Amino acid sequence: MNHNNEYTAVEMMIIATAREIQDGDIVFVGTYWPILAGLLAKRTHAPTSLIVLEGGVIRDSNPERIPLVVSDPCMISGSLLCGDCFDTLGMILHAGQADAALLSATTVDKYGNINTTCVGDYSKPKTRLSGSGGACDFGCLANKVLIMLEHHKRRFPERVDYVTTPGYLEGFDSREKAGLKPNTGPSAVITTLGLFRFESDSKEMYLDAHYPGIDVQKVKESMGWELKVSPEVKIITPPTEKELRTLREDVDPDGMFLRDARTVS
Amino acid sequence: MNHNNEYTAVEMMIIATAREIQDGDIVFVGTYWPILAGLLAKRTHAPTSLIVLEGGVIRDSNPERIPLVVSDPCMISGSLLCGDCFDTLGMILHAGQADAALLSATTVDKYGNINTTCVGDYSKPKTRLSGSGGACDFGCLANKVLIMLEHHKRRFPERVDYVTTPGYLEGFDSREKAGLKPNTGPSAVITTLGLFRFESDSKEMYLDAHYPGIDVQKVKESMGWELKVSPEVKIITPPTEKELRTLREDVDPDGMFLRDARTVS
Amino acid sequence: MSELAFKDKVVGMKQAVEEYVHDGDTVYLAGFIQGEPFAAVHEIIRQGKKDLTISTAAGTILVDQLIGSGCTKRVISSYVWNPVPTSAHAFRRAIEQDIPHHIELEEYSLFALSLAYFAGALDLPYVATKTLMGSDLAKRSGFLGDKKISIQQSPFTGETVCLIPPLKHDVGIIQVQRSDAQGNAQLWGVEGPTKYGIQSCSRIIVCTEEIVEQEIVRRDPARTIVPGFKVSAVVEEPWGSHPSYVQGIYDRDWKYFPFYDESTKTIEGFNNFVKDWIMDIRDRKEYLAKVGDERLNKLRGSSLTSNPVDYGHYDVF
Amino acid sequence: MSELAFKDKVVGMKQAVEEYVHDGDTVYLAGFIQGEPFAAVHEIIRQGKKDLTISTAAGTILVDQLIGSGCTKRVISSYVWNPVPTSAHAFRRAIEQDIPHHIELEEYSLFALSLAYFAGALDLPYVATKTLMGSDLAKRSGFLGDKKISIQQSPFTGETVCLIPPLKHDVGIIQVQRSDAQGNAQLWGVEGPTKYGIQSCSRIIVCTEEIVEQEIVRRDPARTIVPGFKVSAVVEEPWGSHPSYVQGIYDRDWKYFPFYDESTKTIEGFNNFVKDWIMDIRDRKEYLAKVGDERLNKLRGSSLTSNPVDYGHYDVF
Repeated sequence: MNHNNEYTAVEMMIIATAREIQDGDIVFVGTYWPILAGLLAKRTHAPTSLIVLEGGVIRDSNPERIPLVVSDPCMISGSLLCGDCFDTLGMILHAGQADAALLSATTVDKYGNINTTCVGDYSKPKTRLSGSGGACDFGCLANKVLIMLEHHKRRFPERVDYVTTPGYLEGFDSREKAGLKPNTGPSAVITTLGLFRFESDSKEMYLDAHYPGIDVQKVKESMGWELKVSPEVKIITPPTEKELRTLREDVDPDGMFLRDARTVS
Repeated sequence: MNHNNEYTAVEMMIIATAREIQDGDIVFVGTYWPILAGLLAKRTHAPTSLIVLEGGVIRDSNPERIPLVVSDPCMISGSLLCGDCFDTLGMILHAGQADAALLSATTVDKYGNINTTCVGDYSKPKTRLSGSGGACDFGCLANKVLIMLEHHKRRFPERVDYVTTPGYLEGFDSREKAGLKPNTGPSAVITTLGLFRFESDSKEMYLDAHYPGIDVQKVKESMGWELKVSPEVKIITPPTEKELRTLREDVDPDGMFLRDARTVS
Repeated sequence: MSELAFKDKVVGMKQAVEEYVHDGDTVYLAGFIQGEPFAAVHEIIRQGKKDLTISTAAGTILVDQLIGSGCTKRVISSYVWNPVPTSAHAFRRAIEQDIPHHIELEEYSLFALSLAYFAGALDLPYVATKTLMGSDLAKRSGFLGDKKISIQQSPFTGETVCLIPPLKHDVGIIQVQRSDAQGNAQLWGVEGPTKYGIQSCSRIIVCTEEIVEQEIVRRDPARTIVPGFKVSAVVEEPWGSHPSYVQGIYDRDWKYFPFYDESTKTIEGFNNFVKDWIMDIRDRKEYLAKVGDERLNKLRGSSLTSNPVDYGHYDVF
Repeated sequence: MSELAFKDKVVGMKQAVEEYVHDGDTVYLAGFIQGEPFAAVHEIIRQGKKDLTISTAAGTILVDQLIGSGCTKRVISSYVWNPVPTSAHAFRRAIEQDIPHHIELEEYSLFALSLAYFAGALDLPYVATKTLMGSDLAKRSGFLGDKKISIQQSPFTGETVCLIPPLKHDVGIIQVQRSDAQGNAQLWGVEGPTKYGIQSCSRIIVCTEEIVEQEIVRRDPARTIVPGFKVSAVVEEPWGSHPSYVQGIYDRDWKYFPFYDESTKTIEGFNNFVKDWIMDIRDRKEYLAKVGDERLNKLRGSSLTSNPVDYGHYDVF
């Protein structure tokens, strides 16, 4: 593995997501890419973030191997608190104390609504996906929801087929009108092309920044609706050597996620 | 201490209460006399009763000393489960699995309502008492509520000043109308004179049985209303030698309750 | 009644499932990535139970196997997947193509489901929450219809809230580190909503890595997650959660999951898998022999033990 | 934010109370017969805090002392007594005669209060229950008015239910067996509703019998009842619950309770008691010297320890 300036789009996505986590954040981590982003942040600029698991674990230290699922036993041994869903989903997330929640998504729409349930009609779907797990709770209740997915146009429909995890619903004040708490909801969507945020009034997703070498036009063509672009659209700083090295050597040294080693049976 | 036929009215009350507990009952035990009745039952005819504490303890064995309060540390060591109120008040009592609850009372009225809150008007009482603790929950939710108190006429008003713990409220179907579950509520009131039950329709308290040597007329005169008496009023079997010996030597060998030793400072 | 509190209820898995899991039952499966009751589920499949409603916090391939084997009529869960992560193929086939037959779903978020189990265990009429609202999980219900949730205004604040009514179950199955013969079961590690889920069940089967002397339980009653008086049967079943893990006893067999993924992509593949790993195997002992000592030994791992705590001995004043 | 998770927050009791308990605060006192935070309460009284709302599951003489000392404006509890059992005299004088001044009460049953703490800790809008109804606890409210409870019909079944809204607190005080310097506090023994009560507080003071290496906490994270990131201050205060007990550390000093009963029957008696046992004493160390080694040694008792459990060490695949 080289540590020069070469990096994959997925690595950039993980690193850009990690940068959204502030030091000191209490972070709920979902399965898949979120594991890497959460652990990378903790090993780089956010050493005093806390990693919280939906099943009931609060962890202040790095696990000794990469967890393949969030409730991997390596996340429990050496944690500070290990209990049940009420300890974490209840007394942290529902209590409004989750600074950030990291989620992976199958499709995301114009208002940041996530579908991980089905392609097509719910009652007779073309493709049935996994469902919510704790994702809907993260999306309803966390102060800063960070959504990760590899960018394909079909994964960005104007309106998702099924709202597994509420974003801003139909935009504007529809999220609060539905009963969700103020100051919660999607903060950013981070893909393999760039980083998207939400207009403060309309809550419509817009391109805030893209990766080096990615053309804005290409991003616009990769969305299922007419994407708005920030007038001051930024180019995201490429991975630093430290970020890349930490991700590859410390977070996922066996390449379980980065080289798909976990799918080898 | 002699073990002949002499016994106090309080001992008779404890023993008569203990006899109301069936072997195999799951028993919530309140503080004071209920401790003795519950432990006596367990040491005599109900060895497989379980003793459950509101604070979160399930105990199948006798403690090694008499607990002066139900959550005494001697009740925790060696228990089978020690957790919180949801383990016991929640998942046993509220879940409808408490076969019996033993309560002491200050005053009890015609429909088995208990007052342990105040004498006189609640907002400016003549005498302020302790309040509910878990008693109101026991009274609302247990299948068989057993109420213990030393008999004085003033402790049996027709209507209590304050319903700390619901009995049958205004009688008939008023308890269920208030929202309480069917098949719950007072089963017996056991005093130093005798044992009272409740009519199946009106839910009015009546004298079901009295102690040997106690005159029915005396009982009637010791109530704050015109007491009904069972046409087949029974005389309660006096304490057996085993009951008395177990109570005095095994349950309370130091006389903490029976000889008021716990009040010695 | 406490009749079950004092009874030695140790039986074999076959007998436990025969006696306490009935066709048509609503079955709660405890566990949360940790402690999934695979041994019990395989026995359910072997016995060909039918029309089950499977309820579990986080459905993994355990649920996939129950669906593909035709035991399952309905599923209550927050998701069904294969934690590679990838799809659970039998689940997909059932939903997309009614193979082997149609199944009905009732889906919650994990927290909403945890509250439903909590309400079930305590018999609370409902619990109000701020999660779920706005999602299609709230808008669409399955077989529970308008008994799934209810959106209301709080009489205290006027705010919009989501009411979650109780879920209860005919039978629950849990795998724990240790239990006494009476079923006082002790668990440590990640719990998810297991404590409340398992106590929302009318009958409980405790599967345990080890049956221990009751003295062990009594010396640390804070670890008891199910009191024995609620338990119908106790099965000593070491490795009962493989390929899932049991904290401190064995690791998650992560290679099993992509293997299952590959093996079950087709109906034929699934059927062969079930034949090889469930139907043609008599019991957990044979299963473990098939997994092989080499693999099992690798999963044993090393120790990190807690320090003892003192509960004190109180016999005098 | 996790800023408090990594901070050594060990301070003396005086400083903890000065910084984190303010006049007018709503103060939750943890403990349930076990673990009542007497040392902290005595410091509150010494500092002459005013207008406090005291909230506790089961009010004992701890609350009586806070009332009689004039620190308390309001009390939220399921009862206030002296567990001899007998009356709490200062409480009686306050209610019956407004001595030293009028106090307001909000009374719940223990389970209803537990649900209110649970709702507070999770920020649930309310929880529906079948307890309390028909009682005057349901019919009469104090300073919470119509925010105490609400009797409603269930939208699911039509049955009458009692809704319990959340109770939250400015500051909570808990006494535990052990904590690390960051406030990851561990407790065993009877809990009552402590876990939820303490986590319904904006600030938390952990008083601990012993400050332990964080490694001890990490080796048994299931015993953690408060995560350190929620904790403002950690006070090492051995014997901090005397005359209440701490499971496995010291016994309940049962003789204290009738002594307190006798001593506080009159206003003068109460005032003398408070002078002798609280005001004229600088800190817990002086208090313990006054109690005397003989008495303390008697309360130490003998051991009954748990067996270690294994959490496993997972560093490779």
